[in-house]
Amino acid sequence: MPVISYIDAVTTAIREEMERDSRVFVLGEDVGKKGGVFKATNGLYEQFGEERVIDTPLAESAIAGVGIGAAMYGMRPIAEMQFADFIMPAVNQIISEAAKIRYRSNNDWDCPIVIRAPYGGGVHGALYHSQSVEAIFANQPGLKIVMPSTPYDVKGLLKAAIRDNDPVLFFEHKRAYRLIKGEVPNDDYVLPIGKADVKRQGEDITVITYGLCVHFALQAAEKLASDGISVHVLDLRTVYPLDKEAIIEAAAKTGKVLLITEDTKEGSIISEVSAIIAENCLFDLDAPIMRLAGPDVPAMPYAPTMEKYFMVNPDKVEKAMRELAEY
Amino acid sequence: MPVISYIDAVTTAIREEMERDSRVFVLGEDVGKKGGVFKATNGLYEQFGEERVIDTPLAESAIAGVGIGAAMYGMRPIAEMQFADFIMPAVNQIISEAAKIRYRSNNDWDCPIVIRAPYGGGVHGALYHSQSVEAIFANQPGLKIVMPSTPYDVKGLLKAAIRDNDPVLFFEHKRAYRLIKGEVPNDDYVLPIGKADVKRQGEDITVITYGLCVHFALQAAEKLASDGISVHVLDLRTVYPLDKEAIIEAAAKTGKVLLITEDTKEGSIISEVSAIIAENCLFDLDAPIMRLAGPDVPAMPYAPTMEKYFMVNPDKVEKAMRELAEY
Amino acid sequence: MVENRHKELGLSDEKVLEMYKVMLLSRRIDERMWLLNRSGKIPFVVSCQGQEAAQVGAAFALDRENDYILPYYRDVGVVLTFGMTAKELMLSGFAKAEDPNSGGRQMPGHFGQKKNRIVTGSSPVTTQVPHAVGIALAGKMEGKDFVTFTTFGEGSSNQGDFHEGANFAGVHKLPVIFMCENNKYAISVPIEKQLACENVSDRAIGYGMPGVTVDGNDPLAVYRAVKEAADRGRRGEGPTLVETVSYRLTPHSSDDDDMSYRTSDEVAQAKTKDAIITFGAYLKENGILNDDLEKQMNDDIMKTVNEATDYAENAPYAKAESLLEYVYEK
Amino acid sequence: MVENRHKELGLSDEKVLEMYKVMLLSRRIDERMWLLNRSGKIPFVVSCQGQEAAQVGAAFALDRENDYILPYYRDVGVVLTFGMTAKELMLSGFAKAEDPNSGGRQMPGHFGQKKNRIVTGSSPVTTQVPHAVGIALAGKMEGKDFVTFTTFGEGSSNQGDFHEGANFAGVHKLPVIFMCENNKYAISVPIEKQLACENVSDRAIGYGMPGVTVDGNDPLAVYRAVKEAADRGRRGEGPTLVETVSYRLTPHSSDDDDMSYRTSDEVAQAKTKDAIITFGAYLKENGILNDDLEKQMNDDIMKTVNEATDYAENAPYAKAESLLEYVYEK
Ligand SMILES: Cc1ncc(C[n+]2csc(CCOP(=O)(O)OP(=O)(O)O)c2C)c(N)n1
Ligand SMILES: Cc1ncc(C[n+]2csc(CCOP(=O)(O)OP(=O)(O)O)c2C)c(N)n1
Ligand SMILES: [Mg+2]
Ligand SMILES: [Mg+2]
Repeated sequence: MPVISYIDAVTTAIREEMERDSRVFVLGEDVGKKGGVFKATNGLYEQFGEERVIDTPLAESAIAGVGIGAAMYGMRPIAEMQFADFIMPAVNQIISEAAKIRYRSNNDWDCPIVIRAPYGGGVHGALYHSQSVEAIFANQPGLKIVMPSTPYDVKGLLKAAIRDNDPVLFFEHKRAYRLIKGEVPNDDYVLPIGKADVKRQGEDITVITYGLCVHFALQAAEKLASDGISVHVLDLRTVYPLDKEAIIEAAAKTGKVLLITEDTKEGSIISEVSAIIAENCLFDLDAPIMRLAGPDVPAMPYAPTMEKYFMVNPDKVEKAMRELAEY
Repeated sequence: MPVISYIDAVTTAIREEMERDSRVFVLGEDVGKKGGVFKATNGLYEQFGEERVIDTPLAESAIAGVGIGAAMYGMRPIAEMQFADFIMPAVNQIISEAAKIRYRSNNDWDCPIVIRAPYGGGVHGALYHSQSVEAIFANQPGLKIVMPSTPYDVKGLLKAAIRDNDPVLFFEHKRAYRLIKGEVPNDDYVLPIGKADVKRQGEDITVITYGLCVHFALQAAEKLASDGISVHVLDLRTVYPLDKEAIIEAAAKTGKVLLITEDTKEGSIISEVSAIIAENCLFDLDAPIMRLAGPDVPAMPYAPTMEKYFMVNPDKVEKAMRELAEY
Repeated sequence: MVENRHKELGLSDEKVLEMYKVMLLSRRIDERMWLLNRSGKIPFVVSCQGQEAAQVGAAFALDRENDYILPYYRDVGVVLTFGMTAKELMLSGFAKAEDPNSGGRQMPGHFGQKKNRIVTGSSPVTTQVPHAVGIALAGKMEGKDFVTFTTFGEGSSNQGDFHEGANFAGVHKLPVIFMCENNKYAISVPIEKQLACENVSDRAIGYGMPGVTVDGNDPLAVYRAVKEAADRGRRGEGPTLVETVSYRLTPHSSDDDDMSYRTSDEVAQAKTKDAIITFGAYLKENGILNDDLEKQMNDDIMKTVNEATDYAENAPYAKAESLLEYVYEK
Repeated sequence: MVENRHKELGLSDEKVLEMYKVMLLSRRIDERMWLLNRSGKIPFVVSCQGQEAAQVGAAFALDRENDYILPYYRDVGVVLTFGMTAKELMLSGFAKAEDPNSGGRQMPGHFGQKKNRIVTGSSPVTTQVPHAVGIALAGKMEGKDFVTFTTFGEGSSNQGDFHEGANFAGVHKLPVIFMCENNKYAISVPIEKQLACENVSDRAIGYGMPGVTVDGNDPLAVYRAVKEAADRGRRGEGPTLVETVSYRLTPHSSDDDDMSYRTSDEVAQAKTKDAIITFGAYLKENGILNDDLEKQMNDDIMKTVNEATDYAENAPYAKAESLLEYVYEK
């Protein structure tokens, strides 16, 4: 199987879906001629033309809103927000509109849009090019939020998102774009939205996380393995709505749970994961539910000293894992 | 002490602060001549004139953004969002701007704005005049979110919010406006933002909630008391950042915890409350952490059948309490 | 006899009579809604009164079999023209399960009916503007020749979504008609406190599109403006901004008391220009309407409204648990 | 000798020479930032090159002791005029603790310095526009006579916040100067794909304010337009929209490769109009600048830039744990 990068998996998924279905199109800032500021849409403008790979005016609410209109008509828009941080002007369109179209029309209309955005830090992006924004949306029924960790998952889940008949927010970790490579079949395949994935089987402690932190957890698990500590790693993949069954199963399996997010801690995705566990399998637990996250500051600073302090990394993950294992 | 309604406490707090400090002013849609669609700013236009009680154009991002500008200059704006549901266009100004001004300027600038909005259901408001929106913001360090339950708390906390040197979102339950009355001193007093409040002491089970649900919990507690079940009720009052100590203390006290919100369940305020408990006092628990919330649907419908089904009410609260007590 | 102004627009006598009938039906439905509200039978009304001429004039200028419409909450006249029935509107007023707009999930005035290309709407104002642009974009991509029509109030033209949507349509030369129903108030806030420009249509040049302001009490003037805009759109010449100026004859909604911010004199003054009267007079002066016909028309309409009311009042609500449905595709 | 155009504007020879010096300092700082970036010493640059004339011309037309400014990320010329120093800009480029803008928390180009009334800015474009309006509103409430000046790109003028902010200022007749630095591109997207109007200033009428378009390579033309706008504002006549047209001479930022969407010919063509050259020539032709003075000026500037670079490079970063500070007031 070919090994490709995380970002190439994004491009491949979009290209294949555009080839497969003429209703699929891309819109966003600089997605056309330039191929995106990260090059996620590289080559699509040349292949599909400016009518299907649209460089829009600089206005996120319109990017989302025009996409939503097209989706209601029956198209399959893929809207790009240049950075997840810049999705904020589009919140009204996403929460008031996309999320509620099927529901408010009693199933008469639907809104099959995908909104992609690069998120996450560790790239000297400072306060406004580093944020994790999923928690803002992860309380809005009607939305699905996908945050894949591997190129394989990216391709399968992005295709699933494009074919999904409901709105999907698809957040891609920008540091993973070129850092993370993996085997990706050339074939067409989709992966189920809403299902978490066990990325490593283990017996002693359970780590539940998503995105780039999955890799930190797997690296740390490898280290702990040589000390005889066996780590179970569950990758949420879809962070809203959560895969409750998989979470309960993974937590109950070892009775010791570490939850990890790169986002700031209070009110994050892992808070809900914790609540699900505390509600459903409390008596299976042998330790408090531990959380490792960014500090509760508005966003990560630019200076390398402070950025590094903010970011979750393999060392912090390893330390937390060992602490939990010893509990 | 005079007994006044929840909404009169809002008006009183604003009026007194405007009398006290000439930098305090009000801006929003219909807040002036009409005195607000709920009459929360009734009489202020007459008393303070159109320069300090400003009927703005219909544009929430400008209401927030102009307020933020004035706040950075040194004024004390109180911006009204006509309904919490209509705060969405202002999310960028609130999250990208208000929340981050002190932090990003390394304490050179600050943003003492209050953004008020009526939230909550049970008033035939349908999908877009009933929502609880706090979870959208309750993951953004730099913001404080206050959601009082009683007229006494309204007055003390709104005054504190106006005097606070950081941005405060102040959400008022619109059904509480005229339904809830209580004693409110004529004097000037402030209550501490960030502190939860024990609304009833009890020994058998702990209920942690906020807003209108506090009253449902107190009503139900009264009923249970006659059956010899003693309920401890903690009113969060500030839902972000949460009062961790008070939560841990209240949960540990009885070992049986019921969390209640009117909001949809997944990703709500009570998820974080649960995570705090599961992280800090898991072994004090004698029962799973129970959550009572709205169903995970986009928002509550208009038809009375469906609206009623959606809403938390004293009966549902009582039922959940009894279940927990018997656990 | 006054000048016959509809012939030159290509409108037959039957057509203008039909227009009048829809205007009247809109008014009577709205009046009924108020009665139902004041007698405690329905919780909420938001009115079309004073804007029927603009709504019906515009909707008649569109292709009712092909064009897409994204009406705002006052557009009873628009949706009736596009095929929604009095009964359906009443079902919505009563929030009953059969309401085609939302099955009783949304307040009245939140229109949507796919079979008639009435695109589902929400409460936050002006979000429909970019949607209209997106539908037009989709149509262009698919080589269709429909136009897309959307409306909003003058206060709402201050929302960012109006600006962003209009600009997108201008840049991509999309066949969208943006119609601002300027009724001089946004709830209590008069137009001088909403906009500093003379006409809302002054904004069009900033999006590279023509902008026109017409008398919203004159259905023929509105018809002409919207017809021209639709023709432009179909010719591939892009969007148009049409502003119709009239007056909101009722309070903002059943929750509003307009006497706290305007005078009854001002309202009475505006009522002298009510298109239900003035267009009726025009039809009579042109010999198209007479007292008998008018009475007959009114009787028919009242029968329709009564039947619709009875049906809707007796129709069942959606089951409580049904609120769990349609969050996502099943 | 060419016509002396600055006298009639009330600008002395010293003043225009000072303007030129600030333009040149801006350019040299920017060039140094690119060198530092390309040699791996700083992670990011976003440039003022091509816009110095507009920035300095505008800033000189303001009252540097009283007016408030809300610059956007390219406004090196504006903030230098308002009192920020080369050293401070370099500290920001190197993200060092002493950076007065943010203590190294924000990327360079995110200006803010309270003592000079430079209002803290963020990355999401155009959010500063309503802030400028709010500051002007506050000034009006307090009876002050300062004006508020804010800038943004032409692409950014498509954001809702531009529309909402401009409209608010128009309705309340606030002394705000909205200056659009039109450099023909928004990253890779050329102006034709951003706006359908001929000039960004065409939007002014929609907000009831005057709009003017001036040559952004001519600091005197910009000075005149902004001076008039400031005077209007101080006279209580409300806001103005000024558009300065020039060209972005560098890639969008150090992360961009502009050759993927425009030609080097086009850039070379634009460079012939570079104000650093043309305004220098104007000064020479008017006998205000000569080769000696120019050399001296350049040497002074390079010394300033070198010292600033050395200082900033050697300055300490903020302590890691300090990131926990200033979330809320202590
Ligand atoms: C985003 C948003 N903010 C506030 C409201 C509340 N609201 C409903 S209608 C209205 C006034 C609308 O005025 P206008 O646009 O002139 O339309 P009209 O009602 O006069 O037809 C307001 C403020 C809303 N629905 N959406
Ligand atoms: C809300 C938002 N969306 C996207 C971006 C990313 N971005 C930064 S600059 C820019 C282009 C700005 O173009 P223009 O307004 O013309 O200013 P210029 O850079 O040309 O001076 C974009 C898209 C952003 N900063 N903010
Ligand atoms: Mg109006
Ligand atoms: Mg530009």
